[in-house]
Amino acid sequence: MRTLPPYATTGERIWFYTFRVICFAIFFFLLAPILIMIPLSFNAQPFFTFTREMLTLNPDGWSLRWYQDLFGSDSWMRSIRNSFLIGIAATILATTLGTLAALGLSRSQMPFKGLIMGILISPMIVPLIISAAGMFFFFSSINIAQTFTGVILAHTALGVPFVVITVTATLVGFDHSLTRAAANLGASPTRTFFKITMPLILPGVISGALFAFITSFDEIVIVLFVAGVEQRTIPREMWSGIREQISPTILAVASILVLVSIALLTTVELLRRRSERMRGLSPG
Amino acid sequence: MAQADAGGIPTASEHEPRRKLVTADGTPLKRALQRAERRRVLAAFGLVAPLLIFLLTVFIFPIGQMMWRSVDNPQVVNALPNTLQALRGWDGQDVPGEAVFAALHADYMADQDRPRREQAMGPLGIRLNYELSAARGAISRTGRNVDTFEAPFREAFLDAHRLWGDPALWRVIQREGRPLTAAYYVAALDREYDADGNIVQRDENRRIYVSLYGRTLALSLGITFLTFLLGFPIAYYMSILPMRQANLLMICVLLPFWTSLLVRTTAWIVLLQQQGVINTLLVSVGIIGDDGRLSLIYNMTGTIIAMTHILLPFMVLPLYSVMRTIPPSYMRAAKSLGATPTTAFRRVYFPQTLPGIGAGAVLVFIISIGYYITPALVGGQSGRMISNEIARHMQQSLNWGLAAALGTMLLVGVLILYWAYNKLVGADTLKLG
Amino acid sequence: MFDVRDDAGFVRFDRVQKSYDGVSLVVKDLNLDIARGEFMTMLGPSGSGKTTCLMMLAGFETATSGDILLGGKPINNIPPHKRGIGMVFQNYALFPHMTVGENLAFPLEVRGMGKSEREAKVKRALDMVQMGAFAGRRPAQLSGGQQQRIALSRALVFEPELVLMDEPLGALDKNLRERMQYEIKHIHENLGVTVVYVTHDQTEALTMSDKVAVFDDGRIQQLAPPDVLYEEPENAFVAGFIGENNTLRGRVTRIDGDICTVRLDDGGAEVQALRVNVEGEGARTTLSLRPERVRIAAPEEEVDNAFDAKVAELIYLGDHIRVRVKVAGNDEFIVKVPNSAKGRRVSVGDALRLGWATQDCRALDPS
Amino acid sequence: MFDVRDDAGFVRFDRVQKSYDGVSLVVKDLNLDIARGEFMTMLGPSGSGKTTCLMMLAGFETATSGDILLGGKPINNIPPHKRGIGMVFQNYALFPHMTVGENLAFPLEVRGMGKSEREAKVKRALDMVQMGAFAGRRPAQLSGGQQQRIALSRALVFEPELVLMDEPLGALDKNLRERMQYEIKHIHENLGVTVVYVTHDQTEALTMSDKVAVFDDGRIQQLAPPDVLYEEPENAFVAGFIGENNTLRGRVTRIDGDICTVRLDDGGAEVQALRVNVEGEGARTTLSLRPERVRIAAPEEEVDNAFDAKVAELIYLGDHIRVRVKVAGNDEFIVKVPNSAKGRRVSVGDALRLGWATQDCRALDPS
Amino acid sequence: AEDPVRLTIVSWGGAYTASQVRAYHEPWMEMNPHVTIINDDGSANALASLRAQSQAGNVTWDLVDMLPSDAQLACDEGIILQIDHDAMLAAAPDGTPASEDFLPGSLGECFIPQIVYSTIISFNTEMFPEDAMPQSIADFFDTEGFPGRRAIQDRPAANLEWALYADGVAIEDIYDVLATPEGVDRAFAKLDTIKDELVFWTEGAQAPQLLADQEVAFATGYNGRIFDASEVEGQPFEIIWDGQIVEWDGWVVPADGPNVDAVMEYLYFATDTQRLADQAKFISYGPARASSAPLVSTHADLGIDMIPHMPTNPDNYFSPIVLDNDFWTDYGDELRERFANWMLQ
Ligand SMILES: Nc1ncnc2c1ncn2[C@@H]1O[C@H](COP(=O)(O)OP(=O)(O)OP(=O)(O)O)[C@@H](O)[C@H]1O
Ligand SMILES: Nc1ncnc2c1ncn2[C@@H]1O[C@H](COP(=O)(O)OP(=O)(O)OP(=O)(O)O)[C@@H](O)[C@H]1O
Ligand SMILES: NCCCCNCCCN
Ligand SMILES: [Mg+2]
Ligand SMILES: [Mg+2]
Repeated sequence: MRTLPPYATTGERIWFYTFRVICFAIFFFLLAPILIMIPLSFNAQPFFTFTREMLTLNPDGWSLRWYQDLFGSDSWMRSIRNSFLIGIAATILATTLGTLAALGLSRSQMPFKGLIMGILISPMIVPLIISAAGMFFFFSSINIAQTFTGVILAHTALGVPFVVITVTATLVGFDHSLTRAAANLGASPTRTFFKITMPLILPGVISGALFAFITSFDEIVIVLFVAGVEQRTIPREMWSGIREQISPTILAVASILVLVSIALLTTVELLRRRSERMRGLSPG
Repeated sequence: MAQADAGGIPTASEHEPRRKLVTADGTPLKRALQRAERRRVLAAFGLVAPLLIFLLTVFIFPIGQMMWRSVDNPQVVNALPNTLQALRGWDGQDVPGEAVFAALHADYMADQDRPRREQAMGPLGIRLNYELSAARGAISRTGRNVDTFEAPFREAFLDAHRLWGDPALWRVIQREGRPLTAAYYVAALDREYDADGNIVQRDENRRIYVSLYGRTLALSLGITFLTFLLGFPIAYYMSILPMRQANLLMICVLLPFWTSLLVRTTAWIVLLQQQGVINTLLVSVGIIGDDGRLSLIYNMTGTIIAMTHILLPFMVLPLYSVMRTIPPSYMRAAKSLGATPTTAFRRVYFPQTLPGIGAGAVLVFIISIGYYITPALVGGQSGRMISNEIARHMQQSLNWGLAAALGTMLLVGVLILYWAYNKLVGADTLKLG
Repeated sequence: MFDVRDDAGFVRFDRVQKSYDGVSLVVKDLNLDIARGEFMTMLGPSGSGKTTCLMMLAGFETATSGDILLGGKPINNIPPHKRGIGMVFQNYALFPHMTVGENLAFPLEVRGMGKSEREAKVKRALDMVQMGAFAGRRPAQLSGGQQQRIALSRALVFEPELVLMDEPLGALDKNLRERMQYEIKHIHENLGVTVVYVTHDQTEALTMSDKVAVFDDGRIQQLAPPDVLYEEPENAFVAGFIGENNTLRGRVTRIDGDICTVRLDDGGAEVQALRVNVEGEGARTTLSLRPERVRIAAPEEEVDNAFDAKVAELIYLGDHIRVRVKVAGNDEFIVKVPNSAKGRRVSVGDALRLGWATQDCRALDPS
Repeated sequence: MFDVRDDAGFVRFDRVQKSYDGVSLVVKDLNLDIARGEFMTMLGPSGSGKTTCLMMLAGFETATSGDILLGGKPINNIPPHKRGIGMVFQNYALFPHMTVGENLAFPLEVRGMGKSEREAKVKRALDMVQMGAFAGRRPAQLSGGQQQRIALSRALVFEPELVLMDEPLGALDKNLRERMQYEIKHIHENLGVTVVYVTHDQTEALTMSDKVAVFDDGRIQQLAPPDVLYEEPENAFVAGFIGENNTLRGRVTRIDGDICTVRLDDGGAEVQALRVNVEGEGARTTLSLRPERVRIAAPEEEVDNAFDAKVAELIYLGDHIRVRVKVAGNDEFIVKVPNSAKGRRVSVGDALRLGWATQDCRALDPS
Repeated sequence: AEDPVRLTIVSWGGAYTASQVRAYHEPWMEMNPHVTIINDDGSANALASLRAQSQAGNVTWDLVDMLPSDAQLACDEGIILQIDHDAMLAAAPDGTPASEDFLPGSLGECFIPQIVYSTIISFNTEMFPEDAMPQSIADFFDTEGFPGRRAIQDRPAANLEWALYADGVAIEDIYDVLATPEGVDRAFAKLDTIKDELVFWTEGAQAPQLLADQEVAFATGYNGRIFDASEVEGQPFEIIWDGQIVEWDGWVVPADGPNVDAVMEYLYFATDTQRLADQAKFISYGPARASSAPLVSTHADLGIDMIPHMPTNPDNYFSPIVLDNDFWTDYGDELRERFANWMLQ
């Protein structure tokens, strides 16, 4: 299917190209909303439509108004800070706890594996509204609703399944004779972990951590229930933007975040290629 | 792997049936083994314990606590201890006698003596109003001048509010005068109690939840199917490309995944609304007239399009990771055996992608069945889902018991599904790329 | 299926070249005839292009230039599923979601064969490999050897005239491997199908094949029956690749008909050797000599070449003893001494007199 | 590290048992002494518990009962990283994210050795395996054989007194494998360390070891030097597992000192055999006879037993030909004919007269 | 100097909070440098949060802006403070006590109104020919005379009242009719006539958004939001004042809040005659005190006269429907279910 063989029939040839057209249409569907958002963030009007001026490329229809608005707004700046603070804290917690747990789960001696795995990935399975409601009541009752602690703990819980799943998957392919070799060569378990296991499962840990981070970074339901005004995150600020006050500032934020994502994803891909080269695997 | 011939080679246990059970020094083998392995078990458990404890506290317990609210029913018991006592033995048909009203008065007076924060009549009114319209008005308006009532109280109460003369209110008080209730589940299933205490269907124009569950289910299934329809070709396409190119395309999948849900939803509003990009494009190309603009948003169509877009990566990632691991030799083998490319695909390739389809479908289905934000923004009315209703009861109508009952039912449904999936396919096939 | 009877060139590769990347040729100039009913093995080191040739024949890769003919007809434009060639893959490629019976029925089903006929054929094919009782199992429930048999019978069940096998025994352990070699060979003899077999195990190639094509570097280095290959290798690569081999390097000083005289690089001794592949007097050459053709302390008149040697090491191998000796400046010279002889045993440090016949020492291309 | 000098029992397994699941024993009753400096090989079929024994010795598995002693001291409660035992893993277990030099420095680093000393030792260890130039490479940039050498020198660099190797050559191809066997053996001889070596390849066990323990079913079947094992197997399992072996089954009719007479099940012929492991007259027995001890057409007076046989198949193996014959009702009887003899060749269908010495035919337990 | 105080004040966000900040918070913080006011826009879900905070014994809010119906609920539950109006609130400049100065019926047991706002129907003028602009609620229900889609809020309040009003029920009879099953059926039947054209909105900002995007021709909405969009942002919106639904909006003080005394001081200031009049400089809601009305002047930024934009301006206040909170307290649950069911059909 990668190239057309010489014996392909006419039908096969047509399908070969149709299939590619279909695929690119689907990729376009995936990207369209993102592509549309960036020009719109330069709208001079406070609404989410292309104005006539924009379409006729009249410079008056375009402006940096929403970018100025963003960088001039205390609440936006605070929400950006909060998002990173909460996201990073939750990611560190989720990654630490999740990686440890995945290590334990991957040991053959671990009892009740199925049950425990079920509990560990439950935050991914339970509908968000239910998690949010439960945490709302519970956090209120222990005085951590509307605190950073509360939001961070909640987001940690949501991020944990991703770390557990990716690290467990990485450990499936992990060669346990390496840790044995390290022990055999005289390294204590701690040393073995930091010098051998950790560097080798790092790709899995990082990808789990990225998932955990993005989960927190994009999370709104829990924030709506659990966070107070001091803990407003970017999505929460956007939520106000969409529902409570009309402002394409969110498009400006989103455009910036998309650029950051592209940079991040590209970096990850480059890192992956580098690590493959390092391990001598041919870059495929 | 099971040894092939079941009958042939005698197994070791047939040779030495007795010695299997004890070690050389006579300790039972199982116990000796446990002793030898205990330290490792503890070490493994020690690694899992911090997270387990964390989740049990921060996640599992709160959800249990929330589910408890769906049966917790303290309001009537707290507010009307004497009345409930007096109501024992009431036949449930006529308005109760003076004894009950005297008890009611006593309960009111006792309540007014309590500090304001502990007064129970307010919550009682709210609770009773869930079961019977205007009950809260009856409780609170009566409360404003109950201290002026003189015995006999029956007449005074009947004057204060018409509902005191309605046996329906008394039946509700009697029925809900227990610390646990099924009433929220009854309501969540669009049922109610009739005059004889039987559970019957609600009046047709007050039924909401069952059909909403049905619609949520249908919508989730539809979205799952659509993500499969769109996800399968591109996952397959990426899986046959060399790594480098596949990873570039993967960025196209991950980029929307990484872009805020709210932003993507907004972008769909921009694209789909009547004056939006798509309609405008269609009009300018001449496919539709200016007055025939399509309604693509604020209805079910909008919900489906936006959610399909948002959830598509959850289908693509597991599919892709499964497809990558299917060696090309299977398709080749099928062709060498005489199968046309179509037959080979259908009979040999496709069945092997089933674990990926299963993982993706379960992820997408579970996420979409609990979806809340996108339907709230672009769903209009026909695109709303059960979670929106739960959120409304959580935050607006403040009927937390009903929200908990609706949520519990949703959760149980999801857990059953997950359990079935785990049985059939195995949860460890869940992969995230 | 292929009516043109051309038994000698049933399969023919005609000046076939193949490049994957448009830069380098993986198959360089392949000309090969395989007769109907023959068991033909492609043997060669990893990366020498064996699988590529098989894939071109099966239709999964296209030749960059040249023709492949089957029964006299070019097959470049026939898609794989219409070639009717059976194939056993290295990892078996049994369909994991089908039972053994379904796997075997698959080729019959896609040919539109009726159910009862299908079942009869499947049963016969399974019985042929003694797996009749396993029709209901899934591939994952079988051991490696059992999977191998199923793969074999699946490739045969639709009665192709040509069967390709790509290192079918590569994943099996030694005992099982030997048993399977035996079985494949017997099936080939009973059914009379043409087999193209790929392996990089020389023992396997020697024991099973009618003819062996030794591949290296995208070319056939020698194409011959096993005994010819072993006893009369045409170049140093083949001599070194097949069987154990003592190598002596030197320069040809004189050529005398079939016989040439070679002065060895180490020590300068002169050796008489059979002239096989030397350019002429003064050319460099590699002498090849099988360890078992070297005789210890044979009467001088019985051997053409005789040298003094010193035993460096003895390696006990049960049925024989490998004796490593230092001779003519070469201390990797191996002599095999059978363990059956009751006679005297050699020990490390012993001085020996070794000899061999000129016929057994072949002067080949320099390597 | 272990000061108690107890050279005979440097490593001792004392009534060791092991179960993974609490239901069945994988190691049943292991008693084994390994002397200091010995090269001891554990040989046995897959699943016989070899790796398990090694893992218990290295500390990665705990014995379910019994004691393991090193230098006279029980080590059950010493964690693996304090045992100071070197180990070469089957897949080498080189750390992929470290260079070769870092891999070798690792054990020295965790022992807190200074940088300059470390470097000197690493260099020496690499030179020992002729890999001095590769210190800067990563494992993935090395070939299998090179990785193997690195694994070996990493296990030796911290100068352990005991080195364990679990099928270290399992993944290598035949030529490389033989070269590495050679190198390991030489390093052992030069350094004088104690080696416990695991393999399921009998040739490897025979060529390398001072002593071989043949494992089967969780027990040691025979513990002996290689030549004793091959030439004097104590039971049918060992005879069948080591080397090629002809098996004849029958019943003992008479015992006469060391010699017994056996009536064969097929055909009823009587054979004289060496009494090794038979219970008494009337008992069933398995006769074991090496193919290379069978002589074709030897003068009657030179052999004790002589039979008529018919050639069923010839298998060409380069240096010898395996001849499968039908003799005394057994048609899996193998005779090896060296390929060096210029003399006459046999062909399928030939009638032969076979003979062997009573001493070469061992009467063992029934199997 | 006094100890620093942080007051968390919860309101509706957007232009409305902005008007409170400029009219009340900024002057107060200027006069009391030790006070910092933090704005939370959680009013939409305030009752839920307040109840949860109160049940947890951890009240973090100092002052909350809510609707009177929610305030009544919270008051019944005892989670907000009862207010002694004359003791806690400033008298009018002419000395009229607070309980008499606030518009009749607006003060609650626990509730101090600031504004009277109205829910109105507005339309995008670009979507109608200039000579045929809609004028009345009846026009809103006339899909033939005034084609185009209509956005209404996804709750029964206001919509049912308008349906009966458009169906010919006199304004003073609306709630009596709605209390009968026949009346409810009648209201829904009327709504059915425009159902095919309906789009539903949830939050206040969506209505002007839908109008601006020309997603709909009409939208119900809060008059302040529509004012902001049309006057400040220049959108071509016009308001139909016929049948405007009038309601109060005001403050409640959570019981056990962290700074009850400081809040009371603030409240005394923020609800006096001048402050309420000042708020109207920033948003077109009418002040809840009679004594403030004459002080309403021009918009602070645009300089336009605010009087014509006030819902209470007699030119606009010709057929108001005053929202009956008692009615909605008693029948709300049932009617919401009926409405939800109707939307789903
Ligand atoms: N699909 C491909 N794309 C690019 N190069 C390829 C491809 N398949 C094989 N090659 C290259 O072609 C050469 C020959 O490969 P081939 O698989 O035919 O060797 P082989 O003789 O079968 O080796 P082995 O014994 O290892 O299976 C190798 O150098 C290999 O790297
Ligand atoms: N971790 C384990 N858990 C349970 N059973 C095991 C485990 N490891 C090995 N076994 C079982 O113990 C038996 C002996 O295994 P062991 O690995 O010691 O065999 P081996 O002799 O090394 O075989 P091989 O030559 O295949 O490596 C086998 O039946 C195996 O299935
Ligand atoms: N859901 C009730 C909305 C109340 C609106 N309050 C008025 C302020 C809006 N700016
Ligand atoms: Mg190959
Ligand atoms: Mg092993």
